[in-house]
Amino acid sequence: GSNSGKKPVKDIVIAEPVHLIAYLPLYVAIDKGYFKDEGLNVKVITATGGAHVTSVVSGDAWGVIGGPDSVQIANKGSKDPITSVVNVVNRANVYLMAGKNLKPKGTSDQNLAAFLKGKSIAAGRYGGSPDLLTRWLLLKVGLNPNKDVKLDEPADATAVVSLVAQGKDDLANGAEPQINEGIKKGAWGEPFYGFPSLGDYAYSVISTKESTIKKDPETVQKVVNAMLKGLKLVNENKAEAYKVLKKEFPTASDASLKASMNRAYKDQLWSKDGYISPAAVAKPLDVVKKTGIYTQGYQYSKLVDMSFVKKAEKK
Amino acid sequence: MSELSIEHCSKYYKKNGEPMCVLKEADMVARGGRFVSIIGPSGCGKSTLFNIIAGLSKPSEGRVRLDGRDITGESGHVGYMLQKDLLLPWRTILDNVIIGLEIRGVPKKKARERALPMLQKYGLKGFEQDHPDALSGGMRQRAGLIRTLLDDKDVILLDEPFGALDAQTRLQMQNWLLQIWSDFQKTVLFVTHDIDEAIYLSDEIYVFTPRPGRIKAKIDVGLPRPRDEKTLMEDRFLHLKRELLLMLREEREPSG
Amino acid sequence: MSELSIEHCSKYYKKNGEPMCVLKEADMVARGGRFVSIIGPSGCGKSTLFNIIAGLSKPSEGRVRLDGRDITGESGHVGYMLQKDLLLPWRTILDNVIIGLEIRGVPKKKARERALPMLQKYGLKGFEQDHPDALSGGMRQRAGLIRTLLDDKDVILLDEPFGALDAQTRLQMQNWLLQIWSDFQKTVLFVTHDIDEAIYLSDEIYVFTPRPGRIKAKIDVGLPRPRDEKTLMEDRFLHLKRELLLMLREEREPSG
Amino acid sequence: MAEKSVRDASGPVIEDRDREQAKIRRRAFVGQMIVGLLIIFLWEFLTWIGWLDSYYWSSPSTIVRTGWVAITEGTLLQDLAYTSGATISGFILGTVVGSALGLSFWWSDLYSRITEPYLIAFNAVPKLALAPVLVIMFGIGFDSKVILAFLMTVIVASIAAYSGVKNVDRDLEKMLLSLGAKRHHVFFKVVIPSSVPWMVSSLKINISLALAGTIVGEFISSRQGIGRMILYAGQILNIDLVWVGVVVLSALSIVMYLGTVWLERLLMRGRTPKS
Amino acid sequence: MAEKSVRDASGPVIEDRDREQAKIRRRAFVGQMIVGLLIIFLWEFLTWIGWLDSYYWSSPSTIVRTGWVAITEGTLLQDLAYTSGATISGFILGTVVGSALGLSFWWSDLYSRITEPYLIAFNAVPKLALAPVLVIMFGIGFDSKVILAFLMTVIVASIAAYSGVKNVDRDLEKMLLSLGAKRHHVFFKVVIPSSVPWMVSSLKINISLALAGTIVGEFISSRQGIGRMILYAGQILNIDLVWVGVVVLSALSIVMYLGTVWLERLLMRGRTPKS
Ligand SMILES: Nc1ncnc2c1ncn2[C@@H]1O[C@H](COP(=O)(O)OP(=O)(O)OP(=O)(O)O)[C@@H](O)[C@H]1O
Ligand SMILES: Nc1ncnc2c1ncn2[C@@H]1O[C@H](COP(=O)(O)OP(=O)(O)OP(=O)(O)O)[C@@H](O)[C@H]1O
Ligand SMILES: [Mg+2]
Ligand SMILES: [Mg+2]
Repeated sequence: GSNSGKKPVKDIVIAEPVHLIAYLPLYVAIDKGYFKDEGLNVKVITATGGAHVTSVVSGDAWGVIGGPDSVQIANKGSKDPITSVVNVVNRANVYLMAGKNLKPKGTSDQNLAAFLKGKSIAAGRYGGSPDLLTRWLLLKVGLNPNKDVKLDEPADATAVVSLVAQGKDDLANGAEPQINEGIKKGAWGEPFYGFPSLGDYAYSVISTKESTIKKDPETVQKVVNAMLKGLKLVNENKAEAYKVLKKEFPTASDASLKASMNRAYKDQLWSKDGYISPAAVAKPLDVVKKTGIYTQGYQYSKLVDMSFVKKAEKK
Repeated sequence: MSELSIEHCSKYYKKNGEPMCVLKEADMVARGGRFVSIIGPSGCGKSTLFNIIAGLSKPSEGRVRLDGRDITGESGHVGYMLQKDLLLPWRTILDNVIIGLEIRGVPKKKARERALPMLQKYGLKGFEQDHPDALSGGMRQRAGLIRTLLDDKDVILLDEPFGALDAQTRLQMQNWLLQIWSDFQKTVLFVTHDIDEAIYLSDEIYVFTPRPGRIKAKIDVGLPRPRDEKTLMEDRFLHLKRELLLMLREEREPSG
Repeated sequence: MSELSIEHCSKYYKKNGEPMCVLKEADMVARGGRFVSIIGPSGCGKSTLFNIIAGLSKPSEGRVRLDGRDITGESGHVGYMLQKDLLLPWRTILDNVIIGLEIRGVPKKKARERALPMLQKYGLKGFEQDHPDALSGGMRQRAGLIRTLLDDKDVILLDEPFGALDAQTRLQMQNWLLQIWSDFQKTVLFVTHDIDEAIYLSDEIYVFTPRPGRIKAKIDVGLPRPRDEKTLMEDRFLHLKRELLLMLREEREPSG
Repeated sequence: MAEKSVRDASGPVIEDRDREQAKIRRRAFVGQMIVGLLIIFLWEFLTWIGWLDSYYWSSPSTIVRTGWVAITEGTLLQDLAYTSGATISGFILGTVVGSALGLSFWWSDLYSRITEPYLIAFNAVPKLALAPVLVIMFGIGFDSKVILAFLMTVIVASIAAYSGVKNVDRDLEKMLLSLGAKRHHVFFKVVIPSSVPWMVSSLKINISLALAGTIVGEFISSRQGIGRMILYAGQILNIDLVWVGVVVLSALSIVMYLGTVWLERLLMRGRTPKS
Repeated sequence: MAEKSVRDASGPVIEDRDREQAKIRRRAFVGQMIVGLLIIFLWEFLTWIGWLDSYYWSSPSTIVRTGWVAITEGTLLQDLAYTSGATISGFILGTVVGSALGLSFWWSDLYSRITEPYLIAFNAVPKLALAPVLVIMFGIGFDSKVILAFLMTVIVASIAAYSGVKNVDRDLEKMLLSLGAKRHHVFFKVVIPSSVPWMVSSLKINISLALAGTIVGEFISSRQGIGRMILYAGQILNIDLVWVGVVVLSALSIVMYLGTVWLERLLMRGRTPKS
């Protein structure tokens, strides 16, 4: 990245739940020096098991990249709630794949219901977004996730592939690179259902504590500025974006990375403007509500603060 | 010239719910500077008595006095060499024998300087830096005895110290012990199984009955000092030996 | 009536890179049914010799023969009671003594039936079901000896079996050992530190020099059998005792 | 002080170790209760006055309430049965196989020296890292949890048994050989029994390792179990429920610990403690 | 066989334990190498002919290739330094504190009995389950990994030391008391040294537990470390890289194991082994 010794540098930690291709705009903003240009030194830590959010609550991390739903759940009863300030992934980045020789008649609710009933599904970890979305879909098509299907919910992404590949499960949900690996392995073909079809969906956003926004709005603005630049580059310069991706995931195969990129662009994975619309927030919160994870309501104005995005656009 | 008196000491244990007497109403006096031996069958409570005197175990009844002072249940007043050699396997012989000095706060270096000549004099020359495992049983016992003597108490309890020594060293050690004893005027209480040894060393001999241990007889040796190997062939010696043998044979009948 | 012969046995260890001799060219014969004692200072290699005879350790040179058959390095041909009591702390006394029978495949129940009277006869009555920890040193040693005797070998090596016994039991055990020995015609090799004991029990006594152990003398006892306590006062006995004492004193000078 | 107790006694004082031991056991039990209640009280109090943030630290009363909901409306009891079943199975399997392995090292110094570092290396590999391979090898059912609990315990048990083997008194071996024993006699009559205290000493460690193994197994993939419940609670940031899981696990491990203490006493029976 | 070696010898056979030990050590080393090579060879061969699915099992050659990429283009070496640093710090801390704790149990039977079950319960709680809570307690930095490695080791070390304490020969204690020793003399001169073999026996178990603790810490939250690398590799389905991590961890644990063997020898120096 570019170096600038002009401004005093502030260290910032952003927690991610996994190291994922979907967070490419964040990695680009770091790699291309967009944060440096703003006088920030950003480090990313990977924190599992809900720790990505708690690390923000406890003050170990400045911000978190993840779903607004998990932020809202964490805010329950908190005196210093977390607020989302910029969008990153604006599609529900989850797909359903079927083992060989299995295919639904169509993607209407009835067809899906008929197809899914009685199947065993290798879902992601229980409570994770892929798993919740799958449960939500089952409810939507009129099935009971606990009775009408058998859900295997391994914590490990690879296990999803192996479960289907070994014929232990009929279906799987997941995202890239699982889809491509599964295809390569012959576990499944192209996904028969993609949740990106739900449209705008605040899947991964960057959030920070309310107190941070009050005390240090400059830094929040700088983060949003840099993230918007990152989003812009990813959306507009595929070649550069791929270079960063390759650098961030040096041991992954080219084929796998390319497949991921192609699917991402095809489904318009990344937010164009960083804006988190009320409709985009409503969907994930509906998912947690329907699945019974979090049934209390939420207030868009409390959960989301778009003032920084708006200010950045004005410039 | 300390005088040790044991007054009416008994010891009971509870075994499988039943009280068991292992030492019964022992009354003994070891007058200052005297050499007193105890002979009795195995399991008659000799070690139990010594543990009581050394303050490591409390008597069920009775008292222990040192120069009139009640020391029942208090340790550290008398030197005590236990029946096992009890050398610390992780220490060299030299460091084993100085442990008593260390406890009294003598600097290690000084303690070593004091112990070294003693080790060398009493047959452990060349083994000072060895660990106990490398020594034969006899040598270990010698080291244990030297450790007790370095502790420098007026009253010394020796629980069969020479039981594991060979005949030569035994005689040598017996003479050496007599030497120490007369030089330093120590009061010695001595447990042994060897009748010869008891007579050869002692002023008085207490004979214990089998369990529960009771004092059966007290014998005054009355052999002139200094004693040497010729003492072993003296009439008085042979007379006492026969007497003790008879006493022990009597003892045997009911138990056999 | 087995005859054991030790031919020119030596044992060297390497200590700190230097070879060290602990037993030098031992030549001994224990003719069938004889009682042979070994007396020697501590560390002179008596236990080493026994280990060699029992086949637990190989001699650096020399051979061991039983009735002419070479048994060097082979175990299980002779009964051996080691210097420590070596009772298994997790077994009761009864189960400890039958271990040799168990190894030979005798059913446990039968073995117990055979051992029980022996335990009861030799002063362990009431302790059959106790664990070794609960016994005094003397009792443990008795159990160890009973274990060896139950093993029923023609040649028995006893490494100071009575060192830890009290005088009464010692005399009792000595007589009992003589009884067994004459009843069963066993060849016995016996290590002791007690001159009285050696003379009282043996047909022959080998005297060892200090380390490196070498045979210094062989003494024929020649006292009539059966022997009893009166033997201890006989002239021949006292004469032999004086002779041995002198021999051991001689030995002492260079080592002291 | 020591003197007094002797003097004041009217009759002879009879030393009774068994009763003293029982007294200490009773006192320890009372002490444990007091410490436990104190912890609970302080926890409740400190979260109540706000010294501890009740958002993270929950509070005993909230935990009990959440736990009650988990029992009545959730599946806490089935989860508990599932986890403890897998733990105990894995523990028994691991201890038995591990002890046998450790004892087998007695037979050959060369064999033990060659094997040991591989066992250690194998043990050190964090099982969670091998999730994909483990799913292939052991599947996702109950068995896979048992196997993980087994894998966690087997090495510790084998090392403990091997330590015991190394500390066998060589003279006991000699004694047996002199009685004409073959090596297998020495092994069964001396090596195994005298290694028992060492093996027993590993039980307490192993029961908690077995529990950890089961939980890891439940993390990798499970439809049931306390581990799965905690993971899920953490995922959805229901920290009260995380605490319920933690408390239940702690209680479970205390119960299992008491079980091993009982087992220890059973196995060490007949060995009078050094007095 | 035993006879022959004696008969054939021309001069007297001088028993030399040190040289025999050295010979066995050399042979064991060769044996370890052979076993290691055999495993690698079989692994490569079986994946090559397809008996093992190379997608899950990778293969030694692929692992080496991927590892090389991870070193040159990734941060494998820094990760390694991070993980081993945290492991060793936690191991040392845990062993020292744990041993001190276990030894302190000597002072009071009541205190030890009250404390022990709480320690065990605390130890049994699987740390990964506590991820959200642990972040609050220990943060996300290097310290938190050290603390987890510490928590994994401290209980095992304390139990080992406590086992040692319980096995101290009471007669040695008596002997010292008879020399006028106070309890602290007994503690420092008898209890500690005679517990050393027990404490040492826990080192090998503890080093792998410390490693596991660090890895768990890295799973929970990390920027660096082998654990994080494995987690990340699993998430992007790069199973080859998972294997690189596993192999590196195994190698690390073998190296650390050898380190503890060396440490063990150092601590046991002067204690002649039972002969
Ligand atoms: N803690 C205890 N509980 C119950 N009984 C005990 C305890 N300690 C010792 N005894 C018993 O007390 C008796 C006397 O033991 P002690 O060691 O004093 O005998 P001793 O005369 O020294 O024997 P020896 O000459 O063999 O050493 C023994 O029968 C022993 O079993
Ligand atoms: N493995 C060994 N390595 C080196 N030296 C040894 C070894 N075993 C024994 N020795 C030495 O051999 C010598 C003889 O030992 P041994 O036990 O045979 O003596 P002993 O005559 O039985 O003595 P005691 O009468 O005291 O039992 C001792 O000095 C001892 O240090
Ligand atoms: Mg005694
Ligand atoms: Mg010997």
